[in-house]
Amino acid sequence: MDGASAVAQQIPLEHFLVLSAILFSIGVYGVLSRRNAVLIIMSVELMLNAASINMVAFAAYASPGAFIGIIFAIFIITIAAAEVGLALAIVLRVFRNRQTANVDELDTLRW
Amino acid sequence: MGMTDAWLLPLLPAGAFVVLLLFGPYLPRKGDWIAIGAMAATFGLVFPIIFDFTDELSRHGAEFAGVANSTQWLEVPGYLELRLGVHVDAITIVMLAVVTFVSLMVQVYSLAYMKGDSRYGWFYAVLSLFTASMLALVLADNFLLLYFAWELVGLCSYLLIGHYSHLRSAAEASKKAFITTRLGDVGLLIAIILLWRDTGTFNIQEIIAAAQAGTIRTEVLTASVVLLFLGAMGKSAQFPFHVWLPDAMEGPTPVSALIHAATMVVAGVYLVARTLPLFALVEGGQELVLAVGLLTTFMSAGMGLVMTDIKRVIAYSTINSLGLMFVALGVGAPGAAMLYLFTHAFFKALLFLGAGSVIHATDRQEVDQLGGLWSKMPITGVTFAVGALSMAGLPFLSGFWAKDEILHALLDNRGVFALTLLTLPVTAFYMTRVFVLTFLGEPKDPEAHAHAHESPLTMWVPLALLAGLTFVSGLIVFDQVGRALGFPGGIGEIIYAHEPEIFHFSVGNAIGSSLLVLLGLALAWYIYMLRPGTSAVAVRTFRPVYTLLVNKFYIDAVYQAIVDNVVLGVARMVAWFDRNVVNDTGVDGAGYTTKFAGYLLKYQQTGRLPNYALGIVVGVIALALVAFSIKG
Amino acid sequence: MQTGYILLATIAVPLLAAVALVLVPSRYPNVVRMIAVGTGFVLFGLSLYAFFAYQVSSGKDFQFELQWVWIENVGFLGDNGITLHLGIDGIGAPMVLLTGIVTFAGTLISNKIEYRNKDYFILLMLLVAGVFGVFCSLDMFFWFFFYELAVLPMYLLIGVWGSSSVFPTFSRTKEYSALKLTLVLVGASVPIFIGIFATFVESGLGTFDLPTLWAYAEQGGFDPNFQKIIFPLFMIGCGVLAGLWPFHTWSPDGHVAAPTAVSMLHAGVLMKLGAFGIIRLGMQLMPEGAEFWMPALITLGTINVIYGAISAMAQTDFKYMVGYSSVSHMGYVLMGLATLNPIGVNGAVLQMFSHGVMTALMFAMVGVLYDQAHTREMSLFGGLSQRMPRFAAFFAVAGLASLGLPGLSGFVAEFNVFVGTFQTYPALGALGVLGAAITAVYILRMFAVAFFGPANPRWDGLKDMSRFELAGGALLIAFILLMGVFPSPFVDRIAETVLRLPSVS
Amino acid sequence: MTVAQVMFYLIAALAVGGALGVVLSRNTVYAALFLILSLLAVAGVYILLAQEFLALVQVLIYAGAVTVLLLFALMLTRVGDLPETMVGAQWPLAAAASSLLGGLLIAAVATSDWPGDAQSQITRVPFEALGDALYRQWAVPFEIASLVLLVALVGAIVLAREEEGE
Amino acid sequence: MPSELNLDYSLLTPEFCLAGLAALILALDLFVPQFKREYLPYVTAVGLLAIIGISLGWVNKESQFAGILYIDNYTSFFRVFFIATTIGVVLMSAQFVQDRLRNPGEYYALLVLSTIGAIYMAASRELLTAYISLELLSFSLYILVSFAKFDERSNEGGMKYMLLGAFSSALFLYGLSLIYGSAGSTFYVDISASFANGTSGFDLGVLMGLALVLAGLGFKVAAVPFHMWTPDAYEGAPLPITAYLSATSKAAGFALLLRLFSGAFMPIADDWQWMIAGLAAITIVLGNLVALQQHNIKRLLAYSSIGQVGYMLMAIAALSHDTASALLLHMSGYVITNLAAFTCIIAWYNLTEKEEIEDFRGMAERAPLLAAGLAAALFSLSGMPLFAGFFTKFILFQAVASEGFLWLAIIAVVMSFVSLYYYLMVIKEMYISEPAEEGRLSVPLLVNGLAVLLVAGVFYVGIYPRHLFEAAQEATKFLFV
Repeated sequence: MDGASAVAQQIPLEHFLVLSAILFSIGVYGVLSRRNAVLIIMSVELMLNAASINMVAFAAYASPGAFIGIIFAIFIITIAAAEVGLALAIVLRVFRNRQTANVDELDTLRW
Repeated sequence: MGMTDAWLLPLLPAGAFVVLLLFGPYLPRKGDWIAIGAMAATFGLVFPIIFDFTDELSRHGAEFAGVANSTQWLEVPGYLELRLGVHVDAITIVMLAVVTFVSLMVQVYSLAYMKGDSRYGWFYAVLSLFTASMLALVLADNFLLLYFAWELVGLCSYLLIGHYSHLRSAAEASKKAFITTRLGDVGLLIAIILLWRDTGTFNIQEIIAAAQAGTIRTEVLTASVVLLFLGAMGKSAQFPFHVWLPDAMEGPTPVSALIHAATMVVAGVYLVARTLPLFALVEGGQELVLAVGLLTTFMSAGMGLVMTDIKRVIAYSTINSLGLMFVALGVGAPGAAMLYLFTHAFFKALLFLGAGSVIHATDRQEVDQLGGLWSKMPITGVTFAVGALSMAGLPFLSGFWAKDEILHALLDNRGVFALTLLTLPVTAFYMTRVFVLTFLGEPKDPEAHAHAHESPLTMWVPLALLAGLTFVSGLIVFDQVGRALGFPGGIGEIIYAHEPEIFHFSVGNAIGSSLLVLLGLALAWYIYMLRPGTSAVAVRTFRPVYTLLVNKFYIDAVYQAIVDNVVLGVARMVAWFDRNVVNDTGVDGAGYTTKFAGYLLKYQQTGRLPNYALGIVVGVIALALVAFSIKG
Repeated sequence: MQTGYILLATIAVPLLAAVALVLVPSRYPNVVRMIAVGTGFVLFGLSLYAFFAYQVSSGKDFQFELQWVWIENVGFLGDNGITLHLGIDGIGAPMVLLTGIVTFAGTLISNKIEYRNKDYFILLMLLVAGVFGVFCSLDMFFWFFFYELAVLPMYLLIGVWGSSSVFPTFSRTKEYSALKLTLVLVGASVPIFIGIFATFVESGLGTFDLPTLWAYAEQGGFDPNFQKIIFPLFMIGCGVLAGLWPFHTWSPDGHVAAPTAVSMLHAGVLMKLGAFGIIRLGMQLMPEGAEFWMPALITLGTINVIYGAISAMAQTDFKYMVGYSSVSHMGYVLMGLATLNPIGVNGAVLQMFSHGVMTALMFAMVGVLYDQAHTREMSLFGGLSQRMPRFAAFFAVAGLASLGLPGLSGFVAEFNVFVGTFQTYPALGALGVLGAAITAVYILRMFAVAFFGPANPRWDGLKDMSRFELAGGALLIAFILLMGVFPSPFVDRIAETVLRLPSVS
Repeated sequence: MTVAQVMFYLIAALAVGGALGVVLSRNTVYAALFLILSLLAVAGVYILLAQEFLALVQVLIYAGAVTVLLLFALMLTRVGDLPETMVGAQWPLAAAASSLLGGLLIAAVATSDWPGDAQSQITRVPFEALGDALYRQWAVPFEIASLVLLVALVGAIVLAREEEGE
Repeated sequence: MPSELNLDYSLLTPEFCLAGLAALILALDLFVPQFKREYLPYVTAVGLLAIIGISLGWVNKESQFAGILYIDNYTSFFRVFFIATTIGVVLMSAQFVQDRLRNPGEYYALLVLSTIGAIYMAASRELLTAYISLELLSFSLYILVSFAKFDERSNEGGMKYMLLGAFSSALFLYGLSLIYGSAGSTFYVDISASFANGTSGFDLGVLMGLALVLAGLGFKVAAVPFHMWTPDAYEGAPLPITAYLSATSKAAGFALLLRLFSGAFMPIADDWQWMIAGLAAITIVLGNLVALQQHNIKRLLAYSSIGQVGYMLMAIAALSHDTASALLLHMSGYVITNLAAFTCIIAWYNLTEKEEIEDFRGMAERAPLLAAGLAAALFSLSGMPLFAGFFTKFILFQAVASEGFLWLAIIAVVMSFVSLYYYLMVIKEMYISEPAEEGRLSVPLLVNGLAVLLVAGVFYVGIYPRHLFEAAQEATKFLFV
């Protein structure tokens, strides 16, 4: 029996899920607490990773052939990359006009 | 032309009214001839009806209840039917005669009196309308039509009192008249509906029958009788509704003669006479009438003493007479009441027209500006004297016979009898007073006296006719006269079919009352003719009484105060409440509350991205927590 | 001949007129006026025809019926889900006539409107279409549709062409009044809306067709408790439009602020929609509910009568007085309905017509005065009857009608209401009669102050009514007299239908 | 304690630690480096789960490209070196909320029984199967993804490009 | 996941055409130097019109691509719907873009591309595809919102929208992963099957997943409390994009919601119905109440749109065939109305550079037709008869009530009455207040035409909605197979 199957016996699915949950909530904390837009994006990346860990874990443990999760994860990574690129552009645009990347200084639009 | 065709009578003047209203301005002489023509025709048509009635009477005898003829007006099938119809019986006949004749006289009289008035045509139009409504009123076989006409005569009175609308006083007087009577009408209308509720009909005769059959619950009957009487009090200016009548003198004098002496104001008497059986059925019904009548008689007599406006004096005398009629009704002598009504119509109209002629000639109506007109306007003087004396009850003028009938009816009610006797000299006193001050003595206003002149033909002829009637109309109490006129069983039968009443003359009464009358006359003659100035002394000696009387027992003042402070005060309070509480607090308040909620809520939009993100997370957590708490 | 196209026309003509007006360039105000008056006349003709061609005791529940399927068998809608179902019964007929009369009179009176009269008439036509629609439609959806349509134009009509009034102690701007009127009336439609939902769901018939629902109701389809919950929704909702106390305050302010013709239509006709709704949705759909709630309604109605009359007594402004008198007179309608006996309900419907014509006349006359004098303060006037005799006479007729003078429409109606009320609640009936007396007080007070007495030289310039105003007024007076003297054409139609109403006995 | 378990906990520790570093470090650049660490750890997780291909992608794109991009962003948006507070005013709330959320998630995933639990065998996905699926059944999402990238590209150019007047 | 795959790419022709069109626009903009850029919008519009024609070819056909995309009437409905919306937005952008924005080519290309995303959100019956399509739409919108490069408000709006969007899509994704985990598949069919036969022993994981999915989609359609980006993005974005946000992005969100919840989550309806009902309730209330306090027309419409979202969410809460069709009906009416409103507002803005409500003073005097159009639109939004709003609201609320959510319907009715107030405030400025300055403004014929057309649409839906209603009914039939 090879290592892969061993993993299945030795580490229950829940472990991976809990890990992802922790990563996810750390990411959430980052988004809620960070001021710098770029750092917020990083935190979002953490959340995305958490999501894909879930996907992959489920895919790995689910019935054979159902590897949609893997594909999902691939797509997530793609989207994440695109997202970062786009976000970067917008952050730069804001920075050019406002000389700041701190989101809580952008509150001219309110009420 | 029989009794069943009586419905034609009101239509003639009504037609005249419509024609005058629409085309009056374009007609020669503003169309007064149409009005008078219609009136004359109506008057003419009354006779065939009277004769038809007497034939029927002779055929059926005293029990003849009259003839009715009606047509449907509107109907809620199975629930409510309103009919318009006429019912001709004795009372009707009397009223017909009075109304048509006096109307005719007044309209003729007005030809000269109202000459050159800016709303001459309008005046005749309304007069016609009034006559029409008055005829409808007396012909009505059911309460609905009666109320209908009742309100219309009120309207006409309102319009005619306010005829000189450019005078503030006239405007106020007309308003006062309408509203005061209207208050009484509230009672009348409620009474009508209450009676309908228990009997299912508006027909007067049927209701009386039902009442006598006892199908009406007592409390309902009592209530409706009292309310009915309220209506009568309002129209007939009985205390406490009497205040409007003196003010009504703001109207043209012919109007005062027709409406506020001869016809409309006696509608109350007529109504009570019609429904007397109901009063009889009710515990204390008649006593109520009696009390009110008596009280009114006294107060009006008192006030009549001190008034200086010639028309007002006559007005109070009218109230006085009306009170007397109610007294008669109160003791269950409708015959006497109707007789008095009949005669009173003539001599009171005469008095007013006479006063009118004086005013026409002098433009004065304060007695202390008049005087010494006897020489200037003899006809007016004489006729006025006749009227005054008849009012005073001097033998053997019509007023005397009628009054005597009433006294006789009171015989078995000593207290009332005595009290009534007391008023006789007073009445005689102020009638004499007003006559003396107007026609005799020195002219107090030479200028007015100078251009005073006898009134033209169209004015004095009616005076003469009425004076004549004032002499004779009383005589019909004698059976012989009645028979001579073709009435079997004397006029009494006519006057009230349900109690064939024969004239009874007790010399004692006659002499006693006449003496009292003469006393009054003499006193007045002494004070105002022989010792002018004594009146001033009298005034000084009885200062408090005098002030009380001059101020009409302060009743008007009190009413005014109530209206100004209580009624309008309440109204203003309600209006304030409506504006500030209901609207500004209730309606607007709701609006502002909503807006304020929005104001509070809008601050969730801080503009800070982290807050937004937090909002999202909180949303998720909330959903999850609730979900867990439900599921887990 | 009877055809539903008559009724359809009453709705379509004003709508088409509105479209036509849109197309007329606003630089031809006279063309606009011609179209408007023409439309008014046509509508008057149509409604007159509809009224007199309506056959009494034809055995049919509805005449001039017309049913066009609008949407059916889609989603939750079953057969005849939503149909343009038109038809009038003995209650609808006089209401249609009333609308015709007031519309015609209104267009005549509005002839002198100068400012953007095109837009004005477009909105007015929408209003008219809505009103006709409500009176004619036998489908809950369209009933509500037209009901809202009738409220829709009010805001602009009042806001743009209205007039503000300033008093020493307070003032009411036209914007405020317009906003209040619109919001209150639309707010009032909320409970109706809810009631309609509930009714539709409860019946489960998948149709908004009223006759169907009525039939269902008559077989006791609606559970009494359900009715007890739903009826007040209709009662309040419609009641507000009928000026039900304490939701009446939109009415005086709104009517005062509105331009003349709009006041005429609104006080004269729209307030009737409310009462009409109470009959159609309330009494006919929810008989038991009606039974249960009527004591409340009749009490409120009586409060309306007295409260309105007393408030009117305190007013010094012509239009406010008329406005509050409307509140008071609508009270009679509510009382009559609440008696639930044929006489009372009959009286209520009569009063709807009578008050419609009479109050329209009053508002018209106030308008005549205001347009020249630019003030409505009674005490500033005096002796008007000498300056403007015709005006005074017309106003007097209206006033006398409103104080219930026999021979004018008011008496017939109020008499029926009183008789009906006395059958059920004598005490309240007595209060109602008293209300009539109070009416006399304020009406006569107004006459005495403004029309009689010495003429105030300040108003020497006032001119009597113009031809158009005269025509409009005369039209209204004609019907006041017709109903006052010869009421049976109305009563026959109304009574027949009233006797058929499920909740009335 | 088997090798696999040891490895898992090690990797998990790294991932979590890195993540904490990302959200807590006072220095933005460190934060980025921590992110790399965390991402690599996640790649490790994929390897544990026998998804080597995915791990590869993760390392190349994420740990490589994306973080570099982020570093660029950081550099470009730096205002001098004045030490600014990195943490927003609401961080206590944030901590509370995120930990609550985390708690809920953990509770949820831990308590519920996943269909995968039954498995004793991890499905190892062969590359060719993956590729086949990706280009046949999942062609549409694939194409849409390409459009997404196109959009991002266009957008980035449009927004970031220096206009004349800047 | 079906055994044999149907990979008939012809099913996707309209979207290929859209992509092609986008490429064409970019190419024209880049490589054809002498091409006049003011023609771009018209080219785009014509192209889109053609594509509508093409996509009509699939009406009443039912087919699916690889079990992922379903080309049924629902899809066809939304193809037409979204493309038509885009046409409207493109046309109303023409003037605005020319005057105020750079890079028109990219602008229109992005609009077209985003349309593809919107369509596939409606078409896909598979989570991954749905998610990607959603991202396609979102990305385009992030860019478009911040398209006014030198307008700080635009930047700020874009930034907030972008970051929150990323955040919420992460939440969404995590939710999806949980759903996938417990259902073992991302195909709606399989999910609903597994939920139905309870193979996923139902558990908190799914609830958590639902909550997160709702957060993600709630963000997309701007449901309270996930709505906060809306007013800022609306105010920041260039006006036509605000219109686009209020129309397509919302509609797409609901299209996805409908597909997902009817197709996948129906078996566990009682777990999410009350969630959505609650969201709907607070959304309706908050949206309409806060709108009372707005002074900027864009923010006003933002909050009013939040209110509208609340109404539409009711339909999801009471999900059934009837409510679904009612939802589509109301959405169509709402979008047409909103486009009409924005056409007039944009035209006014082009003429006056003003977008505060009080700046609409005397619009009726200066630009009567625009004023009339805007008034009609606002009355329609407030649910007045003759206009679309009345009928669609009536049907929607009635449908919800019929499904046993009377209390929701009541809230909706009450608040939609409240909404009348703030619409009236705008109408007041236009018609009653005195104009700030005199003089008629001349409105381009095209704009007038567009306004008239859209208002006509509003009237059509309001007066004879039968066909639209039946179409919606047809479209939603396939949700519940």
